Amino acid sequence: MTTKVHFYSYFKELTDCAETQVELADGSTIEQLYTELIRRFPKLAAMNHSTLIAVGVEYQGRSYVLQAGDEVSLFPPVQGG
Amino acid sequence: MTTKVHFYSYFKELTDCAETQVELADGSTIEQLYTELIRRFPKLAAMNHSTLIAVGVEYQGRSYVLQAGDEVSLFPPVQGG
Amino acid sequence: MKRELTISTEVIDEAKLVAGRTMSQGMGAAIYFAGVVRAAEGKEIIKAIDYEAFEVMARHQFGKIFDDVEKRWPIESVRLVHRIGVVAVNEASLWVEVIAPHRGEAFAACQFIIEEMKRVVPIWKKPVV
Amino acid sequence: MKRELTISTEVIDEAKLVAGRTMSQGMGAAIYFAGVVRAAEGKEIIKAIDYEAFEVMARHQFGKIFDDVEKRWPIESVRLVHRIGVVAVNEASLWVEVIAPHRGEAFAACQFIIEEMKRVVPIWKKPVV
Repeated sequence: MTTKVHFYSYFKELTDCAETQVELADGSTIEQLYTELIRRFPKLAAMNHSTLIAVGVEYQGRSYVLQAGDEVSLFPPVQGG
Repeated sequence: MTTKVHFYSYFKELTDCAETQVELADGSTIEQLYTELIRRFPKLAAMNHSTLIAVGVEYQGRSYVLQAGDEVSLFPPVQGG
Repeated sequence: MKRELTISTEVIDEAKLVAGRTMSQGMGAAIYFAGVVRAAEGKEIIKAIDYEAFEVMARHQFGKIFDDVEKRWPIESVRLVHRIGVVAVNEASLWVEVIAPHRGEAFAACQFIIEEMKRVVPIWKKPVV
Repeated sequence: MKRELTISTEVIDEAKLVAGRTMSQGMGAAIYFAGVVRAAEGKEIIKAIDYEAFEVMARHQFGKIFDDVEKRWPIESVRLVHRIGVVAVNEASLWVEVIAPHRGEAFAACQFIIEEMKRVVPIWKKPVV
């Protein structure tokens, strides 16, 4: 299963990347995706506790099981206003 | 001592009067003025607990001792906005 | 703290007031409250409210409220307009602007001004049926 | 509840937005909040803030906040404008209007919208020095 991942705000600078794709076994969770992303982009590791994760337009927790076609977004705390 | 008294809002209708003058002994309090006003305008009596009293532009209590030249205003609870 | 108080029979031109805002570069929040005459006062349907003010005392009491605001919060500016005379349904009788560094104090000060006004400023309403 | 959400790079014309207000005859309170870019972010002096949004998610999350507002308070209308891109110091990045029968619910809903926005709506700031 291929999962598309988007980065926002300074996560794009940490990863030098706005968008990437990760190959995962069916039934993988966001936690597993996140582990792979940290391997690929080690600077994300320091942000572990302040990383927000959405699937599509909804926030999801680390135990969420990814479905085919899910687009995942990773970003730091929001700051609108 | 002559004290000028102003009425506002529906107190003008209760008294049929916007302004009156009361002759009082020197050293009289607002309480004494109020007693005289109720004698003159009996409909004010029913408003006793919701009457606000100002001397000039400041609120004053019933024990305030009136000075020569004081102008007193009586009115119901305020309702700005 | 800058303060501007208007008590007037003229229609409150909110758009013009907003367009005339000045705000220094340290300020981050502007709050506006417009109080508008409603068609129903209790169960009665009304056409307007006739506002009466004991104006010299109203100005003095507003001044004391603004003094309190200045003591409590780092507000840069308050502008307040209260209309008197007949104000038709759907027209504003009260307009308040508070400018502050942050929204917390702007909201707090704006609500304080309105609550205090309703407690001490000698202005009264009479429904016009 | 009427709702109008704008996320745009254009300057927020507050006077025009206020002039375009519609309000039914049962409504007595209109609250406005304008969030304005300050010259100092922390100790740094800045020229502007560059706002980035994950727009489709931002619209969805604002929609959920408006749903919550509608459940909690008898609000007639919410209009919200968030500017994105480079917003200069002294310009508004956020504008919120809440129209309600009384001021209590208008103030409460307006503050709730801003607090929830700062918690869940994916918009980020980057200072421009």
